[in-house]
Amino acid sequence: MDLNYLKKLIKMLDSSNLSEIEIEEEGTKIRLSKPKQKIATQLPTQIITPYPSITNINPQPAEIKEKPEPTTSTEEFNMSKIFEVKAPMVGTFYRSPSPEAKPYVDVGSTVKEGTLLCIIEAMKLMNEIESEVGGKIVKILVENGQPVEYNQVLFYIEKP
Amino acid sequence: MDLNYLKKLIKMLDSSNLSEIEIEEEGTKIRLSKPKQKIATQLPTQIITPYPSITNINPQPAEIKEKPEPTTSTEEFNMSKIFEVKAPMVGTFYRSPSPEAKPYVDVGSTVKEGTLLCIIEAMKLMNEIESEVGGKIVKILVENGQPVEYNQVLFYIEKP
Amino acid sequence: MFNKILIANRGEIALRIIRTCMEMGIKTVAVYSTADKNALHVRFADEAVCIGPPEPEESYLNIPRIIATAEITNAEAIHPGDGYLAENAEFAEICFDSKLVFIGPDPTMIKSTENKFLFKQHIKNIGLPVIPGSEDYIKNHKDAEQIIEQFGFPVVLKSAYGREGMGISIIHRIEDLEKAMQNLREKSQKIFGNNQIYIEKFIKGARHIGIQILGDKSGNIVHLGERDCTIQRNNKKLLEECPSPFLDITLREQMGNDAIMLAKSIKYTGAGTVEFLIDPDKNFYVTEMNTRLQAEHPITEEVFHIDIVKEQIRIANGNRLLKKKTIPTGHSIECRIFAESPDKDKLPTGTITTYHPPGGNGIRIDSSCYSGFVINPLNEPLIAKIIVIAGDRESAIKRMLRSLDEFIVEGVNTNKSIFKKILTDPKFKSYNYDTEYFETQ
Amino acid sequence: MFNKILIANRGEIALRIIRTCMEMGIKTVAVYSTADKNALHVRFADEAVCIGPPEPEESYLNIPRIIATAEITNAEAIHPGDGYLAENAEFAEICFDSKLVFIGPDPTMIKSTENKFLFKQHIKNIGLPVIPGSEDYIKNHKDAEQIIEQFGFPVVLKSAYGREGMGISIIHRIEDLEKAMQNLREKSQKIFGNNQIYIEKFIKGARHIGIQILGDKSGNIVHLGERDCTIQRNNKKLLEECPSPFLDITLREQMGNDAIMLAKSIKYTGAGTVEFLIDPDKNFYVTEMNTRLQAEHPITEEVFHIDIVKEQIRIANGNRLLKKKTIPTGHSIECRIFAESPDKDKLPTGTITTYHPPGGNGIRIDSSCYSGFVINPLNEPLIAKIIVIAGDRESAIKRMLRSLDEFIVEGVNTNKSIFKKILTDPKFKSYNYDTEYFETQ
Repeated sequence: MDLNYLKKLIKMLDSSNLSEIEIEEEGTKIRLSKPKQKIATQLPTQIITPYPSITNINPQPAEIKEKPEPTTSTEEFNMSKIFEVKAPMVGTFYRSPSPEAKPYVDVGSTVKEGTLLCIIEAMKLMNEIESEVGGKIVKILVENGQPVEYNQVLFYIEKP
Repeated sequence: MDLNYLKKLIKMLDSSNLSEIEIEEEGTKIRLSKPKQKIATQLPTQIITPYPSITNINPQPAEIKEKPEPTTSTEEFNMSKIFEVKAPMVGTFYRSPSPEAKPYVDVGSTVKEGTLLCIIEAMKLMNEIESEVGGKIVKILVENGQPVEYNQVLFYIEKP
Repeated sequence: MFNKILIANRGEIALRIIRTCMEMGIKTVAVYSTADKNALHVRFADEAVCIGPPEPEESYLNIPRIIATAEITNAEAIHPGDGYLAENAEFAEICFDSKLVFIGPDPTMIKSTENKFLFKQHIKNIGLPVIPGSEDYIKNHKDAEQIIEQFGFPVVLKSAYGREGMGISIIHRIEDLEKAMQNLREKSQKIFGNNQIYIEKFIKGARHIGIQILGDKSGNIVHLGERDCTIQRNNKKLLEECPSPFLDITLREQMGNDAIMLAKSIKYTGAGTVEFLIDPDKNFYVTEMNTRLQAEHPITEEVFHIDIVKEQIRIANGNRLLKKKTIPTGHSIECRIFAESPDKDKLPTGTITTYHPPGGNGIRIDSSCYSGFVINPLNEPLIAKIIVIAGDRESAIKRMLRSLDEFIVEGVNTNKSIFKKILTDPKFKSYNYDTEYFETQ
Repeated sequence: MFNKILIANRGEIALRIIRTCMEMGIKTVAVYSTADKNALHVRFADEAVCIGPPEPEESYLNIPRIIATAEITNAEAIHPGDGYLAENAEFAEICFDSKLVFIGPDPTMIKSTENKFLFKQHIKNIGLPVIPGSEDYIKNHKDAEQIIEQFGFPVVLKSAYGREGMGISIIHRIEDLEKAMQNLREKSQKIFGNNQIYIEKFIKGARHIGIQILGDKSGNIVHLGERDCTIQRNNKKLLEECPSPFLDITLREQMGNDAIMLAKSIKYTGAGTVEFLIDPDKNFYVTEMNTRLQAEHPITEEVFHIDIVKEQIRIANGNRLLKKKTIPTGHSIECRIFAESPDKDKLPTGTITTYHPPGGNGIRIDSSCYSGFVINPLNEPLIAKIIVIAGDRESAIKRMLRSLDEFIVEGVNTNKSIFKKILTDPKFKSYNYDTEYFETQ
């Protein structure tokens, strides 16, 4: 397959209003197609996106609404091997038992099932969050002292 | 594959109302298609259908709205050969100059361009409707004395 | 009461009238052009008749087609809505000749107000205040110069048959006079079929107020307070409020009484609006009378707890005005949301993919729009009238801002932002502006 | 005034409160379950925090999660809406302990009304009329028989902690008594965590009236007239109107004064409703007090030109009630449109593909619905509250019928038809019905 030829085909399809090109010649079959319009396009997009998320609460919420929600770059990870540790409650995220103390875990730390990962403070109670899996911490998505909402992803753990 | 040839094909499809082109010749098969997306499916169907039409005004309009509009059966005709005579105005449709007189035309009548077909009475004025084509009357869609709206189909004329 | 009314209009205002008819138990006939097959006024009327192609001259302005529709549907009366044939004396006359009740004033009353210059003479003759100006049409440059000597610049050139903000030209310098006169004459001939013009003093710092009038066929005439229409762009009303922050009880009663006096002088029946300008010293001038339902009528309805369309129909039917005096409460504002073309020189087109109106306490939406609505460039591209009612002006402003925030329209551009700008402008909040609000920005 | 309020509720009522906050310039925090990610209360709040999975116990009823959200967002006050935690004294107490203002009455006031039997004793003790019945809880069959001997059948068994139409059982025959008592005890234990029951005379031909109360922290208490909630199905309110056609000025003032007296006796603050039954001879009985915003509060707002949520917030902030007495005008009706499952035994689910609310004069829509809205079977499937206001009852009925005709909902079944049936029923028009409207059909 001549990739330059293919590239040109892609460009042609991209810049057109077509949804598909199919070519079969001399035993070679090429089929290019664009994503089919999802039903989502029928939903009023201004209604369902974007809403202010806890991760970007700031004093000018009106502005937030205009900005697309920052998406965490996940390209660097093989997500099939990543376990996402999610916040089981609303509260304030702390990486260590006290401001002076060392963090429970860092990027690179190896954890086991049951290893203490962080604390979420809610109603003055310190809730200890333990790991549900063993593996290596490869990313910490929330900064110390930041509020987190239910289901917010806190850590990536790479399973062995 | 001659890409210039393909480019021309894309342009042709893009600027047309077609949805697909498929070409097979001498072992080469090309298929181009546009995204399927009927704008109509996005319309709220209860809003746009069915509305009461002049052809079925009756004393219980609320009922009309529930019923689907009766569609004229056209299966019996080869519509490609049929010329539809449409009402150019709103008014009352008369097939003859007076109640006692014979109708201007009947099913089976042969007409020429300019033949008088019917009268539409509007604001007490009798407007004579002439045929724009020559051919044979194969169907009369409105009954004598019935009100008609703009663009309502009155006659089918089969062109020779 | 009538059994069946034909509505000789389209879109929002046609639906507005259908709604009142539904509540009064009166059957309705909608007329529509082929472009409006899927319109809501067609959907919600009891009967709907296609009357012609999209061009207004062939449909909504086509008198024979509308009269013929009334005949075949056995409608007894015709409501003309607020544009198209609403102030067309000939149409009112043909209705009468066709034994159809025209829901509006008699043709003679429409006629008497059509020529603004002659009507101004009438207003003056019955002793009401008018804007100082030429005693006759302006024939040449000299006539104009005489007036200018008297009042100084700027002056206003007006067409005898001007309407809806058309046929007005403000002159600031003597060098512009000749050209402006010629232009206005040509334009007037083209639009109104008459090139007569007259000249008036320009009232600086003027506020524009309309007084709503209702008159029955027994000679009873009442006024329903004012609408402040001072916020204008290119002499077109943009945002209206009731009551006006500029009026006190005394002034309101004076103007109200003058409006009633004018209406009585022509034995007016139906709903009408007497228009005024008021200068900063609160001297007021009667400028003209609109003999139709106005686009901003809902703010009066909200404050006076009345259905003006219902009153129009009752009056046309010969009923007397209800003696019960309603007590006005609260403050109402109307904003009309239009589709706009990104290219200012082009008419807006396109499909409204999402239409989600605001809701809740004190919000009224008059609209014939829906998700999937297609804008036809041949008609006024109104999306919705937002009307708010609240306890006081400040609350009404906040409520309107909240409504604008909630209103979601996708697929076309709108003029929403201009209203946000006005309503958050400290000048607007303190009512520190006049009819030149936009010119002095 | 508060800078930021957290709304501990979802959907329509949460949006209702957000709208008032927007107009008051108060920032809002919405909480939501994972199922409500695309809800409008989330869309229109200044901040929104996901607090848990769809099950109410894990989200909208979960006190720690809500309090924690208030803490991380620095909200100063919490509005509980009209369900979930609105009448939960423990929640009000925890708010207080967490230095958050609970927008509602003090926990002690909520507590004093929770046990309907004890509160009934209180009502009786301060000299207000109550429905005749047992002087104590019913312990056994004999206790019940004694009462029945006194009043005859039918009688009403009630749970001490009954609410929202739950915990009521009407007994027509002695044979049913034993079983009904046992059933109600078991049900009460399960739902309210308490199995105490008492017994009352059944008031035949009763009308159900609620009097709206507002009390500030300075001890001022006013009433805002009544809401007639007589149209009920399975003891659940279905349609409400204000004013009640059954009341005259004297009765209204008597009941209003009694309601104020009751509220004063417990030093009530905030918005509340004192509920009454009236028999056909116009003897009335105070039955209970709801210490929350009620679903039908908008009809009072329309007639009294007031924003009850705004008053709640002002009162919670320590402001005094405005002395300005509003003059009630017109007649208002509310219908709540719900999604219904075609299979009556199942909870409704599905997507509302088209949502097109009615509009025009005198129509208020309180809704958090939109085209594309997905119904979650774990929550109350409210689509919209339609509230109409018109000059009189007849006009209000016609306006509501017109609104129902205009209202387009596609994708799910609704209960629209039941309202059409009621509103066109001659019995309804002539107010010839009681709380057994559906049972006697």
